[in-house]
Amino acid sequence: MSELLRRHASRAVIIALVVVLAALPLYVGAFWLQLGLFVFAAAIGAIGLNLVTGTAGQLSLAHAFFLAIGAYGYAYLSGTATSIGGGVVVDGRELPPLLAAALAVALAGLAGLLFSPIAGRLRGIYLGVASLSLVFIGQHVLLNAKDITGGFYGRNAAPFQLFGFTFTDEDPDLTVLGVRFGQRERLWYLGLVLLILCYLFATNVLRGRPGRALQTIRDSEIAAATMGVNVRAYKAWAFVLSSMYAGLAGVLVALAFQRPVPDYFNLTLSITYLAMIVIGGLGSVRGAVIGAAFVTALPLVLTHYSDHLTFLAQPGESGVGAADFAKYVYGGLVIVVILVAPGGLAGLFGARGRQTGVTTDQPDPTGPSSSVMVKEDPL
Amino acid sequence: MRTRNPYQAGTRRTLRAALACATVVALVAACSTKSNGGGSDKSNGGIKTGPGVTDSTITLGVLTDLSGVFAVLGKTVTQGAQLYFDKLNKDGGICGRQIKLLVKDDGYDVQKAVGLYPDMESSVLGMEQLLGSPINAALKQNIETDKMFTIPVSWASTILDNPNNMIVGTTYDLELINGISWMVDKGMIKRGDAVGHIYLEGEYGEDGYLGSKFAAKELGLKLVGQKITATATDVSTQIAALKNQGVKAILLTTTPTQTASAAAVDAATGLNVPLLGNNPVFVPQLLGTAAGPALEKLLYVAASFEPYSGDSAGATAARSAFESKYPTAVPNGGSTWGWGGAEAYATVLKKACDNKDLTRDGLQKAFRQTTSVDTDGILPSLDYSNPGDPPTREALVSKADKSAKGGLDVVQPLKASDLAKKYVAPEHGKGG
Amino acid sequence: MTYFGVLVINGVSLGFIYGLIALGFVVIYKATEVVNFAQGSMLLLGAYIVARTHGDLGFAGAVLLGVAAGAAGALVIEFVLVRRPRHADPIALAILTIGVDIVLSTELTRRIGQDVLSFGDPWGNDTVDLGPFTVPQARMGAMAVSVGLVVLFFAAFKYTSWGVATRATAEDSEAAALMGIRRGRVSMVAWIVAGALATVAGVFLGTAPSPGLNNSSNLTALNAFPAAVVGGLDSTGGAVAGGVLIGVVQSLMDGYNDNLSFLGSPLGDVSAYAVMLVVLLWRPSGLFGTREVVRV
Amino acid sequence: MSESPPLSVEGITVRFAGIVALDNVSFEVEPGSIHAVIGPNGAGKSTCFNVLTGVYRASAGTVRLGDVRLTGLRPHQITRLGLGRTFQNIALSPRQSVLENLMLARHLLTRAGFVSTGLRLPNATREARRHRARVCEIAEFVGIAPLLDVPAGLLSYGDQKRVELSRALCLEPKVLLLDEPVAGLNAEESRTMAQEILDVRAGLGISVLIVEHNMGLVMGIADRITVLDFGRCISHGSPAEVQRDPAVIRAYLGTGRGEDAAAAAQLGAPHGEAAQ
Repeated sequence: MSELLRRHASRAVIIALVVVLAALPLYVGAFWLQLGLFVFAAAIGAIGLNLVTGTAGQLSLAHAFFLAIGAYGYAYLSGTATSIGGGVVVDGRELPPLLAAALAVALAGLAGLLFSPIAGRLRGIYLGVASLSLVFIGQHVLLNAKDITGGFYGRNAAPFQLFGFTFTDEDPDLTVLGVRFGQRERLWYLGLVLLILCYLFATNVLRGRPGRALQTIRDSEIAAATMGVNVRAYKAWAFVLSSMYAGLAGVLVALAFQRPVPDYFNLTLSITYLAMIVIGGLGSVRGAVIGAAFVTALPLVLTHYSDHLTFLAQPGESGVGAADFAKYVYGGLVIVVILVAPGGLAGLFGARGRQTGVTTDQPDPTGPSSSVMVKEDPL
Repeated sequence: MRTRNPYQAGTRRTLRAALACATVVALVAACSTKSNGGGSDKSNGGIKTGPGVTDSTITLGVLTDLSGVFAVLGKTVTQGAQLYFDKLNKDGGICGRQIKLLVKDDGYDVQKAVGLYPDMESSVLGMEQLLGSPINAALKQNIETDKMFTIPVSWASTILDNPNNMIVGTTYDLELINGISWMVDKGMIKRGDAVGHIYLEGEYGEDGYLGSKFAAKELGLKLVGQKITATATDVSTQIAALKNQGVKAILLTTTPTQTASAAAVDAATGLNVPLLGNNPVFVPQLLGTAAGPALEKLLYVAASFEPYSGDSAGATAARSAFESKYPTAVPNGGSTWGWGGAEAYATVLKKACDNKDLTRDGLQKAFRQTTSVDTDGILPSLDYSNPGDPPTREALVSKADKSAKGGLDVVQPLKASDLAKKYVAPEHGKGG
Repeated sequence: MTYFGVLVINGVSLGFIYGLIALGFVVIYKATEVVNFAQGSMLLLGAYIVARTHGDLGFAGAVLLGVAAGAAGALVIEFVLVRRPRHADPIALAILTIGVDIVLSTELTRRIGQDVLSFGDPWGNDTVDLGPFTVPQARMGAMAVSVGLVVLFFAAFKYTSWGVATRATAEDSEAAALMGIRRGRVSMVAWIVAGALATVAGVFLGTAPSPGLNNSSNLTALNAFPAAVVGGLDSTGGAVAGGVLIGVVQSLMDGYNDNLSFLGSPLGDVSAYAVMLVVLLWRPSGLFGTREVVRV
Repeated sequence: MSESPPLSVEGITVRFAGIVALDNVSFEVEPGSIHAVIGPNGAGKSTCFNVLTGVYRASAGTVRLGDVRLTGLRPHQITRLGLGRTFQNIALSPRQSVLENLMLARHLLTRAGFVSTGLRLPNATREARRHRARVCEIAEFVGIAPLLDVPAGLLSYGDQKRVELSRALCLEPKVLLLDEPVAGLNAEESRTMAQEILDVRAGLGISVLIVEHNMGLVMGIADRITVLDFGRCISHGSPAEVQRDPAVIRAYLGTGRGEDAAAAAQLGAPHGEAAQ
């Protein structure tokens, strides 16, 4: 019965958290709302990366690329043709924002699908390194396809609209319980709702038939294939789903930035996402959210309070500043988590069992393995 | 309980939870304390004041890079600005108010900058510094919505289309146009010559390329462009390509490391053509590397503000303030420019004070009334009355020189070439 | 044709440096199945030490110290981090090295700041004339030293007990363990070798025609990834061949970018990754790599 | 209860990098029979299994289930046609519960995809419930029902072997392939396992193909035996026939390995010792 109790307790915690998150815009200022929006976007992206890397065991360093497709896909599809400076005119499709967002997510999924022949053929670390190339190719395209992306200078993303309600400061003016709801408040709720939906979807997938297949692929591709899983197809679907999550995160990033710029979608972003899911706990949806919140908020919050954190170098002083310190912390945490706490932060907060990730420090329960050379990839 | 079905946890419970949530939110919200109007205008002693302005202080924002790739530039520019405001505050400040800088470090990280901006937005009157083109691009919408009067630390002509931006100096394209004109005047290149241009991917290089393309067309030069990424440290392939085209001079809008590599290869391969870079192409540390002698021999830098070693009254004041505050620091032109930029910002603030309107709208109005910012010779006189136009078309040329403080020595004082006067900025007339 | 020759020579000389870094990846991969994403910061560490000490120790002394430091740094990573979770998945360990890279590169780039650190090397900006081509002495040195190191490495790999042990471990680590080969020692030596190779590569990346080491020199190590993968992650010869191939491709793509303007520009960096993708599609284990070992 | 089709192996040859692992091996598993493949270490038994299930590709020869050709198909396609297997070195997902491990085997019998699972559409939920019931039935049958909620990695070796057996049964196979089902088990556990195999055949009427080292078990439960040595088929027949075949005894004694020699000694042991 303690299992049942635990489940109830954790459900209560989640509900309480959602209540607090829903009430926050009534209390906190622009900084925290903006931060929250970044966290929601990152959490959605991290859940996606976790599906492919944490659950299915396929290392992907391409996440920044899929985010970029979401962000620019949205900006392009919802945008209008405008001159953005330097003699560059960006094109646009002027689609309704909701449709543009949906298509941008689909586009990211399609990109994942196009990559899947490679993903399906490569194993382990080869896949990780191959996925690296998407980030570089993506950067090249973002900087060169100027009439779509605006080049280095980026392009505006149209404000989001849902059935005539715009997510901007006005139109319509909105005051809730004495608090004026501007763009950041409205986007906060959009982000929160999307995150909850994405969270539930991922949890359901992992508990169900596709989730079992993916987890078994991670543990042993041959066992999965022998149990009837079409390994190649499932790896491909994992990439598609993961990149759709990244695409949605990209759309939110575009809305949060109002103007996505290529600089953001670089290798560092991919690595940051990897750090999120490792720190949160590989394979755990909750862990992805916790890790995303931690990694996203840490540098901003440290900078926010840097006046009070006397151990940090103040702006202009030499020494370790807030930004560097945040990197030490999350780089260090990646190391520590893999060495001593494979469950990540989620593991420390009580999730366990199926949710722990690809790493294991205990003796391998499957016993010794024999290896054989295979002339041809059988799967 | 073994076969308990987690799937039956069901819709009903979720619904109930949602309902509970809604109730609690409503209850909690009833005692909300969030204040609105951090950004609202007030009137005080006959002076209208905006966010960041109290009876005794005016707070300005500095969102810069103190830990990323442009940390050194961000740091010295901030130091220069702070030194200027220290002096101004000692002389009584503006409108009887002391100028305070609220400095935040974004580490040249776009997301961090976008995340930190709202942290400053409600507590500053304007942005005294916003470093980095990607960051300026990403925050463009915010700056416009909030009417945030801003000095961008970037000299790309693309930034001119934001009416809230105060470019201090001229733009990259004009720097190069002036520099190329100077080279022609000096007989280093002549009509019909091939000229190479190694330029960075991104606003700095590509804006410079706009200028060199214009100059080449007007002056009858054959321009050979070579675009590179910021992380390349070895430009021998690009120099080889230019050598192959028989160039007589090479223009550089590159990182300082690449500048040094270009000079080294230029000299080592026996090409030995002059190099003309502009503005952030150089740091004095380069002269200590193996490329030092080649740089001293070949490199000229065009910019619209005096280098650290400048001998104008403004540059001298900036230098002596810097040296007494930071006696051991390696100096560079950043602090001189930071000083001049702060002075330009102060000029607008003073005008707004005269108008008795220290709000963001007031600042905006004062900005457009500012037709001649005088920085005691650090910069040419700056005229902001024509939105979309650069405030000046003048630039100076200096030469890499180990004996000069800050590594650069002026060889051609501030001047607008005929070509520069003729040039139409791509954003002309759009900033209104 | 001369122009083509210049581009190829530039590419080859840069490619050998990539090859040195890639060789480090491969050695570690063969011994431990770990892909070391921290190779870039190991490079920065060793080269940083050389740059900071050459004034006191002279170039040769500083290089010796730097190589020792690079090797020691690698050893620390190996000892403290990688060796402990012996049963952990290689992918988890690769992620772990990413964590190491974040910490190490943050600290080193912070220390380097905007400086351009030179090494006080004997070549300076001097050049050598090879027929119609002018090549910086430092690059000739880089090629000579790289070739020397690669030959030395292959000899060691072929004839020393460590080399035999490493090859045996790569073939079948359990069988090797049963035969009395100490995996710990194999892995230790591999990391030391990789750290030393990275340092040497770092020094050559900062000598002419580059003006010195700066805060983004470690990013060049990223080019060694395509090099190692194109050659095959478990092929030592492939690493060097891959390095040269990537170097030449980059140089040619940059040099003939004008004729390929429809692909956008610059093409150097992106072409390395494009080549890697194409090679992987054709041969999933690289040009010279053995096909994956499947565990049942 | 439908009669399972015969599984016929004809002239299978497998070469790895010049080594011939299987050389022209042929045998047939008759419907409803228990068929064992035995042989000294390295004889090619596991390779044989891996060819049957599509993990390895044969250089020559064909495998048929009834009229359907299996050679050339990918593993999940072969599983779909009715072959279910266990692994010599247990291949359960250690961090998933036993129930989840068993549910995996229902993969081909269920349809819920990413969308219907993620949205928890009624058909997906219903399907999961229905199959969970059947999985529990099978677990009950094998006697591992009390372990369903335990992560597989935490079970004892013997229990893991039984979960492997259950998982293969959850595939609802027409032919069950068991790769060394009693390797590593103690005498008591081996006896239980042998009984379970007999129960499976009796209860489900499916054919069983076993690779096993334990002669006692093989002689006790197998109807037919195929003996491999150095990748070649050296003997066929009933347990009694095989036991009498001098080629078989020579093969076992010739290896000089302790366990093979022990097996050779067991060849002479009375029938059914292990199955008692």
